[in-house]
Amino acid sequence: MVKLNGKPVELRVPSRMGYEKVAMGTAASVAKLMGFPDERIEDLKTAIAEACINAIEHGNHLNENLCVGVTLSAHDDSLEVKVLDDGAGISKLPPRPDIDRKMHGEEDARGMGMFLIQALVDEAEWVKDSKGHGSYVRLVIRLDKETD
Amino acid sequence: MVKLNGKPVELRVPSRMGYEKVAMGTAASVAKLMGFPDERIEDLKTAIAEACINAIEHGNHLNENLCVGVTLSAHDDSLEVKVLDDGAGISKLPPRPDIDRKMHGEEDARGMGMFLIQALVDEAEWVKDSKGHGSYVRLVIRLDKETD
Amino acid sequence: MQIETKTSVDHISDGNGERVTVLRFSGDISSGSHDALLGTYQTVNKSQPVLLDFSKVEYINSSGIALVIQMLMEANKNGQKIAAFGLTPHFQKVFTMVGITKYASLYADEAAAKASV
Amino acid sequence: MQIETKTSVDHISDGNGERVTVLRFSGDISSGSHDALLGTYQTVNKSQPVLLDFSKVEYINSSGIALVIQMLMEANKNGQKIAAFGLTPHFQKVFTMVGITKYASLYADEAAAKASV
Ligand SMILES: Nc1ncnc2c1ncn2[C@@H]1O[C@H](COP(=O)(O)OP(=O)(O)O)[C@@H](O)[C@H]1O
Ligand SMILES: Nc1ncnc2c1ncn2[C@@H]1O[C@H](COP(=O)(O)OP(=O)(O)O)[C@@H](O)[C@H]1O
Repeated sequence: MVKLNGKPVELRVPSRMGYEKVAMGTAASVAKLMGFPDERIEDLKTAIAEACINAIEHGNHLNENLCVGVTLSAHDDSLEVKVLDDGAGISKLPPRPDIDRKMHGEEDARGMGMFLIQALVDEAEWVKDSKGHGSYVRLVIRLDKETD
Repeated sequence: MVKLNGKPVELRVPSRMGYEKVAMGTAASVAKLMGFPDERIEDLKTAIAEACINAIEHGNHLNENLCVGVTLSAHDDSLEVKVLDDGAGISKLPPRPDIDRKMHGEEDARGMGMFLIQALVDEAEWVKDSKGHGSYVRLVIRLDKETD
Repeated sequence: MQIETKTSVDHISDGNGERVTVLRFSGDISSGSHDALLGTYQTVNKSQPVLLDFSKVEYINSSGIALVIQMLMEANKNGQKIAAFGLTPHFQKVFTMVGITKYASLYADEAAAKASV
Repeated sequence: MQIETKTSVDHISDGNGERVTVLRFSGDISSGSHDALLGTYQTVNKSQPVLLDFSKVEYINSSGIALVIQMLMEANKNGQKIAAFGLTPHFQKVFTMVGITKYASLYADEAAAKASV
């Protein structure tokens, strides 16, 4: 494994559905350089896609004049990712999705993105800008850790 | 094919060998979104890799405190890419590599990057910042055009 | 910007000569896939089992999974059996995480899925 | 930062029972591949043909191609036959663009390359 501490990789994509795939491609390339195993790269790709979709949709309200920012910082044994938008962020984590309630129409079929992010990476934290505009989700995925 | 004119995708990577692969991953994702065929995506990846390697090595002299910038602008029927560094740029294009001269030790085995870039994309242009610091190469790859 | 979902509808016979409908998806399964998933599901014969073929799907996100869940809801109401195959190991894990496997079994390939219904 | 090149050296026989050396590369072929390419080439028997196996190589850039050219220079001096196989169609095109095919033939697979030397 190659150590590559240093300046982060920075990406900015327009707030348009589909562009989350550009973030996936960038993140996958960084993780591959760091020596992450393929299955961990898949976890990272899905987590980043969901974070970007939320930033595009809920943070930036699909306003294509706003960008979603992604920073990827390689540490010795982990990759730290921030996905930034210009929205107000979230005040509390949504409840864990319940497939039985969904199947019986008691909760929206949607609402699984943040749950998947938390399930797929080692750390996930949603942070609001102290000045009230802008929010980000910070993800950490470790090199030595497998999800299951 | 999906039209996606609008804000460009912007990427910044540290000036370190290997990071050209992050630019390849980002560019490949944008080209795929735009509907480029796989072989054209391969051409684009190699051209962007060579442009980034030159920016890292010749433009930024492997100084990891400097970043290489990549912007990807999707137009109706083409993708325009700029790869930016903080160096002085080039004053004239190098001669076309000559395999016979290389094989007989009459020219350096290296010196094929700019030739490959020109051969693989539809337009390639090297531009120096008018104020003397910074240079970029601008590439255009068209959706309808195949290299051969 | 999103890549279109394509759905083709196949009719096959299972081992006992019973008719089975196969919905073969390709492209992306995302928020733009409403018609490709739910629209197509509306057209199938509700008295036959349905297999969902994901082997040509390149990308699935949580909005797409929500549409799969809505399809399972419909099938559940109709008492119709649904099984899926062709998901990558990663998306088998993701489908399991959200609990879909409680309402539809996942199989490695078409033969295994067909044998199950 | 660059991914290492690994080289393994194989000895096989061609159709006429002649010995052929195969250099099997994996990883990246880039500026960091000097030893993996030229260092390994120094150790091979110069009186036997050499096949270069690129089928496990994920990434090749122009600095890596320059090292391949240096290897062909050495082989040329030694009057040694070299052929390559396992390049993707894209890199076959790139090798052709820079003129390498004038000094080493490219084959789709090992059998075709072996038959040629
Ligand atoms: N970046 C964000 N900015 C503002 N609100 C957000 C953001 N991410 C998530 N949310 C809120 O959290 C809710 C749950 O998100 P998620 O679990 O991803 O499911 P979904 O996006 O399908 O609703 C969203 O509906 C939204 O209200
Ligand atoms: N971004 C750049 N900034 C400054 N000089 C450059 C840049 N790109 C290329 N050059 C110059 O052009 C030469 C030829 O580049 P290239 O054809 O890519 O081959 P190589 O990098 O192997 O020398 C380089 O050796 C360098 O002197």
